[in-house]
Amino acid sequence: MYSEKVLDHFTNPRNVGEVENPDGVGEVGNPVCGDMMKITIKVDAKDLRITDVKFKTLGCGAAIATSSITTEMAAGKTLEEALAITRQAVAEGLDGLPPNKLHCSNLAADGLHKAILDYLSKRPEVKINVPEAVIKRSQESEEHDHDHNHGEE
Amino acid sequence: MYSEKVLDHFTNPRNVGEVENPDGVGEVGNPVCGDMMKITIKVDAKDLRITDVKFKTLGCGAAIATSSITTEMAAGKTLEEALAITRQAVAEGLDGLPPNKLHCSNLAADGLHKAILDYLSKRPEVKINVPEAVIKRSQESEEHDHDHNHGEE
Amino acid sequence: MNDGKMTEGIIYMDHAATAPAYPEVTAEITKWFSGWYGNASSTLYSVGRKSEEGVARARAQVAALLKTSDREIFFTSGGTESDNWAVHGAAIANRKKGNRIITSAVEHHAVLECVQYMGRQGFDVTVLPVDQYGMVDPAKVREALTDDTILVSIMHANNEVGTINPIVEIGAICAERGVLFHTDAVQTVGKIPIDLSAVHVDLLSGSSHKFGGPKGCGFLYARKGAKVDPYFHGGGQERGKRSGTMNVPGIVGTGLACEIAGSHMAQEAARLSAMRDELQKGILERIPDVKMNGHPEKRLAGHLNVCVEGVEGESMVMCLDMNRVCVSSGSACTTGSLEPSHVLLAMGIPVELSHGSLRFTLGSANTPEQIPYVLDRLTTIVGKLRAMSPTYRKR
Amino acid sequence: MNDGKMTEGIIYMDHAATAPAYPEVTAEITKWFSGWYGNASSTLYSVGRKSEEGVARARAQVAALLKTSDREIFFTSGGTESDNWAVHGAAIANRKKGNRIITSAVEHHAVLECVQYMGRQGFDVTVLPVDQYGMVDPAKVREALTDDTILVSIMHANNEVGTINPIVEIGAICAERGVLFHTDAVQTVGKIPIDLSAVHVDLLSGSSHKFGGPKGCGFLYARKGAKVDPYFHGGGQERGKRSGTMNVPGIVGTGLACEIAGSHMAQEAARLSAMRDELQKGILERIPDVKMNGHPEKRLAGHLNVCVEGVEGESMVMCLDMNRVCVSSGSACTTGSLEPSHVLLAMGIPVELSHGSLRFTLGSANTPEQIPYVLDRLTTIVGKLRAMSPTYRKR
Ligand SMILES: Cc1ncc(COP(=O)(O)O)c(C=O)c1O
Ligand SMILES: Cc1ncc(COP(=O)(O)O)c(C=O)c1O
Repeated sequence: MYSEKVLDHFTNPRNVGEVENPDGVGEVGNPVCGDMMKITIKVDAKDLRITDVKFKTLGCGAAIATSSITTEMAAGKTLEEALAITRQAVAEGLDGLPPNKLHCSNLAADGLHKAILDYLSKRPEVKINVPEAVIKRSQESEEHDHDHNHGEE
Repeated sequence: MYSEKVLDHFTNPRNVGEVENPDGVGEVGNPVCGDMMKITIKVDAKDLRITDVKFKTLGCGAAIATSSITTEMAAGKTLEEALAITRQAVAEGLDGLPPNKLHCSNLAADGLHKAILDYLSKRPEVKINVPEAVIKRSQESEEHDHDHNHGEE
Repeated sequence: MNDGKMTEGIIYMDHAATAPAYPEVTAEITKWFSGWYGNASSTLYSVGRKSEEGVARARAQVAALLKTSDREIFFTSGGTESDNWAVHGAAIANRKKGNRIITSAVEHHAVLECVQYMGRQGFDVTVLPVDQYGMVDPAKVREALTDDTILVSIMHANNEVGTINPIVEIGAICAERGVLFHTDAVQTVGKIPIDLSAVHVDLLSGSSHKFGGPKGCGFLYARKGAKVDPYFHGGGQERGKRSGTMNVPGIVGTGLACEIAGSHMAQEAARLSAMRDELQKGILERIPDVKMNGHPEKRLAGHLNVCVEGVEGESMVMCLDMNRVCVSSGSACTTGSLEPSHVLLAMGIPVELSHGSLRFTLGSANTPEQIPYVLDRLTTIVGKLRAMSPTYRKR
Repeated sequence: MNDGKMTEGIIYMDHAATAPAYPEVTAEITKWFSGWYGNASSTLYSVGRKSEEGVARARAQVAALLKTSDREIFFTSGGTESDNWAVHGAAIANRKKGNRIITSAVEHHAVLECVQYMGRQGFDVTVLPVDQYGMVDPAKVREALTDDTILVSIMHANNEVGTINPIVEIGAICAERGVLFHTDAVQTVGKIPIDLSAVHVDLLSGSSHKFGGPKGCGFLYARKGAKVDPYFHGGGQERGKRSGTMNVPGIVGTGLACEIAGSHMAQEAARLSAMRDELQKGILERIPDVKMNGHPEKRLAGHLNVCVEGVEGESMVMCLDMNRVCVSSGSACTTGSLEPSHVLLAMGIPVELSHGSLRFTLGSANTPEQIPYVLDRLTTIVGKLRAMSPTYRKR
């Protein structure tokens, strides 16, 4: 059911762990739902670029693989570029996900975005363009703790 | 589904045909039901014994086999003895019949009994003991043309 | 490998009852019982993925034969389940829309009995008549369609006489009225072309053992969007539509049988109809007072159904069996039934005559050399039984 | 012959999902597809009689295993059909008598979903709770029985945790009240003794592929006199109770599997529980924060279900698969479901913990040498995944 790419990232996840003294932390998901993710980032304050990014994830194969590839995609990117990483981009980076696992690609991107928003909240002087969708989803996830779609296809 | 005995009588039916100048004729069944039987007998007027008996049958394997064994059982018997041939006796003589074919053993015995009743109706001076059941069934069969039980088990 | 050896010397002419699996199918199936035994739903581990792959390939093979998408094929345990699912599932799911089910008088019992069962649950049932060949007239379907009709179930070809119904026309009429159309194609899958991209059918039943696949497997085609309740509730297999651990060996065998049947369909039909025509000609020439049943042209290639006057069907079948020839009388589904064939009666054949019906259905086990022998035996047998019959008089 | 060769090197510990057929069963089945291919209902000719004989022998073998009469065994396409038949057939047939169906919270979906479907058709449903081990309390059945109850469906042993229910007591209570009792014995047939002459059960479901028989076959035991509608309507096979051309290969294989399973039941149970106990002991000793699920004693010999704190089940299953070990997490029926196991939740296990469930079900494919390897791999895997987990902290 999973692509080779998913299995590769699942077996050899990149960037596992926590960045020391992180500049931004994003936690999404909920153990009650079986998926939880914590993304920590280090940001170069000058060119607003992600210099280090790590994840810790409790979850299924897709959750781990999407976490891994998301950190890989984010590393070295500017914050604006990282905010533009979409769930589609994550899923495509893994050569697709099974329909009932698509929510996992949300989770990972959301975690990354939350870490960036966390960084921004501590540095109000930084003005960058945050997509509407990212703000909206981050608010929703605060309300609901998570925004999984439990329905199967 | 059929016993060896049934198959034997079906393959090599005894006493097929019609007795010439029969003393009694019994016709039972109905082509609409797929089963029809004509039994003809020759009776020794002195000792009231069946000296010849033949059948013609349109019907399934069981109908043919029961016709055959019934004539075999009747041959040489006195009329009273022949009237005592029951459906059970016919079925037992064939080592049993499938449940949904039991009606066929009625048919053959009924045909024989009808031929005997036919003989008796032409010779009112002959007084023998005719079982109630035989009379009753013969009346019924006149009414209904036949008394098949179409229900399967 | 087991091929025809076990039945050597036997002439089997009852392929519409069941047919031998293609030897290639048996060889393939055999691998999936003790070898690749995984549960096709257990895709998280190797053994399960192997089974899932087998099922996926089979689904594509079935879909290819029927010219449809594999997402519209749902595997079942056979024709009876497919028919029951279609009728029951469509009736219950559309109950709010209406209450009437239309079917024909010559359907297989798997449709007819199920429709009647739904009738006892409160649905209204219309049973359409057929013509003398056993064919349903599309105009009759149009007339019968009421506003509260929710399902029309008309078989593709009849199992007893082989007559092929005009399902293109019937499908178009149903589509016009927005009524679900189910067709029981158990006798036609793998035998005549079915192009689901061209004919409007919502539900179609197939049964693998009728076309060289294994017993115990079949499928229901359900057009995307067709509103039908599941029939088996449970683990949610087949995308929630048909629960139950998938019969991987049966499914794999079904797929392969579709592929094989599809690869030689036209040739096989030509081969069978040549033999069948010879048998038909021979019987009509050599045995007097025989009536041929079914449509003269719009009929399955292997089907020959006749009524032999003055003889009862079972006794002919038994005599043929003693000569190592296997055929059936009327519908072979239930043995020993005294009921005359509902199909022949619906075609207007008198009851007396219907009792003398004999069905030859040719298929993969037959060769042209068998025909003269069968003709010969049958002629002798009919002669013998007629001599024993109190009703038959040569004219 | 295909035996384990195809899965060489693989350690399969998911026998409750499906089990390999006994090699003898595969060898036997193989004869009945292209070889003895007759329709078991076509008893008027040789090829059909051969099939009928095979079916009759199989029926006797199943009946012997369950200590009942062969006239009470009806072959189906598997456990799901048997469960659906029992629930639907009993509900519809007894509708005039009452409207309530009682079941338990830990039933397989084949019962639970079907009962809920009947609920949507207007029946009243009572779902009984279970204790911490997943067991149904007979006293709760007694309390729940209302005058309008027509069916009680309580499984014999649970597929996820292996807990065995007190069906003798439950059966007696139902008998007292004259209410039909169905038990889903899919996990117990061939594994623990079932004596239908001693326990009061009206309906019992079995599925062949769970005990060394083929996929795509199963049976329903229906006690003589139990009022149940047929589920498949059609040709009237199985004495009118279950229509559809009989799956002769599957049925023959089912009979043989019953015989083989019955012949070594006690030894096999002892062999499996020894391995299982070692696995259990090893896990609890070597991996901290693990909870064992299911009844400590009243449990199937091959079942071991654990919850591993701080790890999600699927990721463990996938890691084990990469080490060529096949197990499942929760119920293996539907893959990729995000729903936590309804069984574990009903047992009172917190949702978070339930996500980390792992089920090992040992069977014919296992040998004692496999246990240390599996323990070793699992310990490493849990360590690695916990290191990756944002929630797990070693205490
Ligand atoms: C036309 C038709 N429909 C349905 C069926 C039922 O299929 P099965 O017996 O494989 O369940 C049959 C054959 O028995 C058939 O010929
Ligand atoms: C307890 C139980 N009941 C019913 C079933 C359904 O059986 P099948 O999948 O063979 O239809 C299963 C297995 O899937 C089961 O474990």
